[in-house]
Amino acid sequence: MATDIGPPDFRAMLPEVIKKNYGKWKYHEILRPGVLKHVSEDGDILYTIRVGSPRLLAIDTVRDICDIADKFCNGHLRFTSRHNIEFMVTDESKVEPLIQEIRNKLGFPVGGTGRCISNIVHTQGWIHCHTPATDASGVVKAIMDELYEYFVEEKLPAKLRISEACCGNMCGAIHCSDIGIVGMHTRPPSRIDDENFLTWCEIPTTLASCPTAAIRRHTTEDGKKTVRIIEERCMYCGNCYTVCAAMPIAHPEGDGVAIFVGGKVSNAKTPPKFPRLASPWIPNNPPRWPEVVSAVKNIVEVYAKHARKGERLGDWIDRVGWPTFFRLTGIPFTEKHIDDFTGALATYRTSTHLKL
Amino acid sequence: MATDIGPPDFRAMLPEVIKKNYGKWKYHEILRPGVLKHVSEDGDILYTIRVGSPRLLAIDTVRDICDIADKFCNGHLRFTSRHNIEFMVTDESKVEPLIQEIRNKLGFPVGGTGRCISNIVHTQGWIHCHTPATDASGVVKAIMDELYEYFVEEKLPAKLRISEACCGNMCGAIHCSDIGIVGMHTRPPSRIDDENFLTWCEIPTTLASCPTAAIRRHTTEDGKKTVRIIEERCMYCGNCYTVCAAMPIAHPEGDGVAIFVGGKVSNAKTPPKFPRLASPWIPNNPPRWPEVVSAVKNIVEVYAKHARKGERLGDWIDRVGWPTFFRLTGIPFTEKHIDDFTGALATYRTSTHLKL
Amino acid sequence: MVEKGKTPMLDELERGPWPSFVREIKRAGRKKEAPNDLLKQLELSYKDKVTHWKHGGVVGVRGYGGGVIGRYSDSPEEFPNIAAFHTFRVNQPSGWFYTTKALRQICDIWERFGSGLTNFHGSTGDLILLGAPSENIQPCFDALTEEAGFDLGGSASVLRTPSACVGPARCEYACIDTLDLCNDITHTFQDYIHRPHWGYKFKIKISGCPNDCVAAIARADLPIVGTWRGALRIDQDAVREYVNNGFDIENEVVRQCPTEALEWDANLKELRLRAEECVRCMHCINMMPKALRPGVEKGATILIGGKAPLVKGARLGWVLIPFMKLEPPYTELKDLLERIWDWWDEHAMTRERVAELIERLGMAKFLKAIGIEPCPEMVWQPRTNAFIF
Amino acid sequence: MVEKGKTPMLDELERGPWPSFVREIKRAGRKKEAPNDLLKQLELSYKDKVTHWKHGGVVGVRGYGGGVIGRYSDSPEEFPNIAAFHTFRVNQPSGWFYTTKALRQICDIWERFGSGLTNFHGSTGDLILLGAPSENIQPCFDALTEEAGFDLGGSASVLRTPSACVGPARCEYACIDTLDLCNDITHTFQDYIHRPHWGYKFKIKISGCPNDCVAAIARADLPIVGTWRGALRIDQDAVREYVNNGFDIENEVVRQCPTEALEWDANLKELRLRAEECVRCMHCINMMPKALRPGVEKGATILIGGKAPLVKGARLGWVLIPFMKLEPPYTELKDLLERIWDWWDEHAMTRERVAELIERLGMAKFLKAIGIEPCPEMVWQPRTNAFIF
Ligand code: SRM
Ligand code: SRM
Ligand code: SRM
Ligand code: SRM
Ligand code: SF4
Ligand code: SF4
Ligand code: SF4
Ligand code: SF4
Ligand code: SF4
Ligand code: SF4
Ligand code: SF4
Ligand code: SF4
Repeated sequence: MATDIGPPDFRAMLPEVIKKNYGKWKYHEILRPGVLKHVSEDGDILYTIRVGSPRLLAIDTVRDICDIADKFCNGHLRFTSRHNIEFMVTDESKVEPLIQEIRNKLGFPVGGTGRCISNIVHTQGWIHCHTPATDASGVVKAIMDELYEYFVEEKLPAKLRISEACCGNMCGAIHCSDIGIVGMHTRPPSRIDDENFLTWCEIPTTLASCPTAAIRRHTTEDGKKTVRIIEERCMYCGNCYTVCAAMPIAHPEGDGVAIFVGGKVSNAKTPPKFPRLASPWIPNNPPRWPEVVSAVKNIVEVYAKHARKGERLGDWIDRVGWPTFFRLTGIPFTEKHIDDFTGALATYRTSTHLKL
Repeated sequence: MATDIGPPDFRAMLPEVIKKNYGKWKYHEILRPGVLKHVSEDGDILYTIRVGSPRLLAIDTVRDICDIADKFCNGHLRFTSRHNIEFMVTDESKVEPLIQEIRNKLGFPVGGTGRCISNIVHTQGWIHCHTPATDASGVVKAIMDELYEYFVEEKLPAKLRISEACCGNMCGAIHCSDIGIVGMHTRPPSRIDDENFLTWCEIPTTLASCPTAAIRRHTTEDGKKTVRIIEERCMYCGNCYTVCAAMPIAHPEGDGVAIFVGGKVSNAKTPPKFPRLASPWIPNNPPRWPEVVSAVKNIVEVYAKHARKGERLGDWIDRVGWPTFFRLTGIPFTEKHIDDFTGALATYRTSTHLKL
Repeated sequence: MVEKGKTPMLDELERGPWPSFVREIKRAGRKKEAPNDLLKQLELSYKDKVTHWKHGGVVGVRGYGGGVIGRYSDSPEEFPNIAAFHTFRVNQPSGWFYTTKALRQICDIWERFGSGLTNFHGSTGDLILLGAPSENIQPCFDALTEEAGFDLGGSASVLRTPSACVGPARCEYACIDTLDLCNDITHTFQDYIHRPHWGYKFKIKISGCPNDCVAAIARADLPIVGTWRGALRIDQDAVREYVNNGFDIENEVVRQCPTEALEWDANLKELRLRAEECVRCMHCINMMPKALRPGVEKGATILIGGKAPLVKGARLGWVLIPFMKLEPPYTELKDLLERIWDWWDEHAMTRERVAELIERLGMAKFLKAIGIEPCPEMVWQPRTNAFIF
Repeated sequence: MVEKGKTPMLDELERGPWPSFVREIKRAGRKKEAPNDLLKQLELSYKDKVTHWKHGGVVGVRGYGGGVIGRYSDSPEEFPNIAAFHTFRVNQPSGWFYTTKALRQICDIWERFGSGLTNFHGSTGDLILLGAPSENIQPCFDALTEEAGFDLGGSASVLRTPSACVGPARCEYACIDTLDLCNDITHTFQDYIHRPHWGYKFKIKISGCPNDCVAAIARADLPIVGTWRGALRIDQDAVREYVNNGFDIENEVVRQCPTEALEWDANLKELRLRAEECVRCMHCINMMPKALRPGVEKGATILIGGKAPLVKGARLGWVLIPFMKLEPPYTELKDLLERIWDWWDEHAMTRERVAELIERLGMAKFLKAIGIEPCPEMVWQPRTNAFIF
């Protein structure tokens, strides 16, 4: 039995042209959406074709992908940090046939570079997780169907990164995206399984898991040690359920998604920033989550119309101000938008700089 | 006995020209440091001479001031929000003689307008308060003697407002000044007067006064109820002493001042902001506090040399970055500069935007 | 008078170009003994590096719960003339305007009853009469009100003396009548100023425009800052005059506008304003007062919660009402104040300022209690976290 | 295979231009039964609007404490083929480069032991093999390591699988060898990845430049972001070419530089850099990759503390070391990591990420413990409060 062998050395996976020009790339161009051209100091050229992927792939699809890479790319390929597929060729004349082959064999779109919407980073949802407040793949599919044009065409002022996480754990790292969609519970985990409590959970860990100290010890009439929720303190974060299976929080009517906007990760021009709340709660409406889709689309379209060239969504909003964002999108501003968590203070406007 | 008559109506105090042009001023000019010219819509003109004041005035000096106002200003005058004196005349030919008279009779300087250092807002200190960690008037006098030229001449990129408060209560509202000097205790209030404790203080109020919960109940061997300090928790804020006289905190060697820089109040260009820590502690060294004076002077001079025209101290530092500020002033950066109070999180640099 | 050389450290502070407070104390010491003892006690403080005043001490005038700060020396034997040395906070007239007649009256009264030392003014804005013995408190107060027509300002857990910038009296930027408003609310709420109704202090300061010359946003629980709606006014001829005189409008104004609301058309020699982008920061107006002025629809932004650091850290005021018209009798504002005070009084712990209470109970609760709808102008940005109750 | 019409809601998601995960599940369902049960259970979730997976469940391979996520259906009778449906986190090669040979090997193994469903990739970066019954876990692992040469990544309270951007393999901006560094530390710290040594997870991500294409600053306890010292490099001829081709250098570059470090001399047709003002934001380089490049003295900024929101709110990484040279064998970095882990391990409560611990005990303590001197680059600004311990 082999253990601790670690991943295979990436060097074994690199195409020849990359081995040769490793660390010697000089510049790149985006020839068109999904097609990058990198030129090395030695004058070598590499064309990269970026292909949208559902991330969840059947192995037979992976084999189809391999077939294409074998045919065009000497048996090499890569995936991106946003789960797209990248095929790389050195010969410009292969670019077009390669794209055709992708279209015919996979039916996956080419795009996602530059001022496009790239793939939506997302998580497991109802496909494989125990804590989701919404699905991931379904929401993503519904949104990308609607925003497809923005993946295959450069129609935006700047890149727009959408992420989705099916619960507050935020595995999708939505917490720095231009648009973040996050599953939200809105009911306290009050259906406590007193029978199994002590078998499944530790009381101290469970108490400690709650950021608002909403969980207190309780002994049932028949003497079982368990816990109860102080409901008005609960902010439905679900952290208790993560550590204690006896406290289910999912609720068919209470679960839904919130939308956050204007985050970014790169340091380009402005520092990274968190997205901020646009819509506090939209109900789950499978299979196509129409309210979520249209809320996202509305934001994208308002942004596309009003921002300056090169301006990320959050930079645009920060420049024109949140009152303008709410006015242009028509999203109602409520007391839920006013922060009341630990950093709330820094969000209150301490200036008369106002558009009146 | 008359009570609740309220202050006299300000209208009774206004010079004629102001009554006539009330709300009808059109524009102003600064003719030279300390001399303002206001022009009304009707073409009336008002000259204002601003005069630096020690704030602490003997009534005979107030009478001298009145003499001048009687001679030149029809018996009217005002004081500013920074405790300067303002004489107002309508006749340009009176400006020069008025200034002469001020010089001769009062010996007070004319200046403080525009891109000057104005009067230092300050507090009681050892002259009249029970909680100071430093004096006020003495520190102010020492600094203004040294920075005198900046009051009488417009030598700075923009206005510079210095304030001094003799303890953390910050009566001088130093908490938004370009340069704020604040009295700092650095010893816990451990010399507790157990004898008088219950006579002078309430235990619950005293416990509640401590922001860091550093005070705990204690009973002396002879059964007296009092309190004790958990010294490593104390941040020397002095709030306990404010509510409980039995907990003196002042200490000849431990007391001193801290210097904060880069605050502002106006919304002009940038929003108001708090000043930030430059020097955590400088000892009290009466009567001239030489270390404090030279620290302040250094900051003023570095600012004067490097900032752009019209740029307030804090706006300059925020533009060039705090690392540059520390480099140019030569002030050492220590762990004390890194915030660890409730808003600390927002101060950590969450970007690779760095000058390297 | 204190002999030269008896207070060597303070004597040193008579030197130098800036007016000397020591000279003032000595001058007052020519007529009274208290200033001389004060100087000697202060010299001792300079030597010991600690204050020689005892903690607190309640003194006052009949019918009032504040307005006088009690103060006792910790060395009464050594400094008998300042054994008790209480100060009056005399409520200044709006904008700190005086006739010499009024000032002389005050001086005369203070010569009769007090040390002859004053502060023009205290940091809250009161005229401070510095140091009187206990027995003189009531007669001095009686003289102030009956002879001079002055009343006391606030101290302790009351509405503190409101203050206002010079405003329409001498400033072309004033968007509200700061002086009248200050005078009106001071008179309206005398009872709150003179008698503690609440668990802690409450301060109101009024600035006529966003330059905020009384530092309201930093120092008042309820900062009132004049502003306007709609476009600021541009006198294009006057703009051209600035430019013709060599003023660098592009760099000093256009590029400095925080929201890029301005454009200088160098060909047409016209300054163009995208009014909907302007955030009323005053910068362009400050730079070209002859050419630019606030718009015509005037009012104020009402903020809430400015205060000094203790105990939870300093607070700048937060926008509560982006725009309120403010005209006599200021009913909307006064109603708002009463609603705020009611809620604060009902919920606050002792020594809890309104900002601290709002933070503890939540902005949403506060807004609901005082009947104000949330709006995005209240915040720099909406919440970043998903912890929505 | 699931019959059309039996899963009407999911069938709907086969339509539309974006690739359909439903089609993928159905495709896998042609060879295996698990995907078909998965689809049916998912349809039930779409109807019920809740998940049908049970909480947790510990499964694993011999000698490891993580790498496999246990998962059980809450309706095993109804969906027997996914009664147990565990996933593998397979450690990807640095930069997600593959040969088709390696991929086919993995596919073949997964066809033997698992559902035939995968994620390329998981959000941490692992290659995810989605769904295998308990009895296949060990043999599948054995095949992965022995036949394909792949190992597992991290799960539970371990060092999670590090990841890195494409870096020098295909990006001209790379200031460090992201792929080698990622590979090196992954191999160096295998033990920490495979066996829980701590109370919670720790993540490392590596981006070659401040564009941060693996979102390290948001998602890693230790973000490593390539950068440079000294001036960025300018090829003036190439700049001129951009400009000659109509590129609006003034508006798109010069005015967008966050620190006004650039100036375009329209006469000399030269781009001037005030190098000491540049904060390495990448903007100008991003806009003109043919003309501008990072400087020659390369290294990385090391940050600390990025994480997702639970429990105290999301954190972006904080600057810990403004500039560190990073060359094999990366000893300085590895020593730093060990010091951080030691301190964290010693002081953290269960499920306390390093950021939360630093906040609880204070940055000063942390810096002292790991032997790093405070510097102003660590903060946006010094403290505003006077509450200095
Ligand atoms: C392939 C990939 C790295 C990888 O190792 O997989 C990559 C590759 C490149 N990135 Fe990136 N970035 C990749 C994820 C990211 C991410 C992370 C993410 O999206 O989760 C970011 C941070 C996003 C954010 O700020 O929220 C990112 C922020 C950038 C930026 C900064 C853009 C900005 O305006 O903020 C640039 C510069 C640019 O676009 O000019 C950049 C530039 C580039 C360049 C041009 C670098 C180069 O010279 O090769 C590459 C092609 C860009 C393109 O797609 O237009 N890359 N890039 C990732 C592709 C993801 C995808 O499939 O869409
Ligand atoms: C007289 C006074 C009001 C009063 O009711 O007493 C006053 C009067 C004027 N202020 Fe002020 N300001 C006065 C305190 C303030 C304060 C409060 C303070 O310093 O504590 C501020 C906020 C300071 C801060 O931000 O920290 C203040 C921020 C301004 C500004 C904004 C300047 C900036 O760049 O931030 C202007 C605009 C300007 O200077 O162009 C202004 C402008 C003016 C003008 C030009 C308004 C006018 O048209 O008359 C007045 C003469 C200015 C001068 O002195 O150069 N006034 N002004 C105060 C004089 C204090 C003194 O004796 O020095
Ligand atoms: C006289 C004055 C200082 C001066 O020399 O000008 C002053 C003096 C005192 N202040 Fe003050 N404060 C004075 C304006 C202020 C200001 C400025 C303002 O009002 O604009 C502030 C900051 C603004 C604010 O209120 O937040 C201020 C914040 C405090 C605090 C801290 C309050 C807080 O919530 O943080 C205290 C402590 C307390 O009230 O317990 C305090 C307490 C005190 C006491 C009563 C001492 C005490 O601990 O009880 C001082 C009496 C000194 C004495 O013996 O004369 N003083 N105090 C100012 C009042 C004069 C006047 O009426 O015009
Ligand atoms: C599979 C994956 C989502 C995906 O579909 O890609 C995932 C899935 C789970 N994550 Fe995650 N996390 C995944 C990447 C992340 C990321 C992103 C990253 O690593 O870049 C984050 C945010 C970054 C971070 O760590 O801060 C993330 C933050 C969490 C958290 C919150 C941790 C926190 O401190 O806030 C939890 C809760 C926990 O650990 O108790 C969590 C817990 C979980 C659990 C184990 C559920 C739980 O409550 O125990 C999920 C298992 C689902 C399943 O059954 O398969 N997952 N998780 C990702 C791992 C795949 C991989 O190895 O490549
Ligand atoms: S975000 Fe939540 S529900 Fe989704 S995979 Fe992660 S832990 Fe599971
Ligand atoms: S959901 Fe969150 S807030 Fe509510 S009880 Fe559980 S841990 Fe506490
Ligand atoms: S700042 Fe402190 S010491 Fe100074 S007057 Fe105010 S309360 Fe007294
Ligand atoms: S000085 Fe401040 S921190 Fe120290 S015991 Fe007193 S109240 Fe607490
Ligand atoms: S606040 Fe505005 S209106 Fe008042 S004096 Fe200052 S500049 Fe004039
Ligand atoms: S007031 Fe300020 S924001 Fe408005 S146009 Fe002038 S400079 Fe711009
Ligand atoms: S982070 Fe920088 S070096 Fe890495 S791929 Fe992105 S742009 Fe290139
Ligand atoms: S990298 Fe950024 S900060 Fe540096 S010169 Fe270019 S645009 Fe300016």
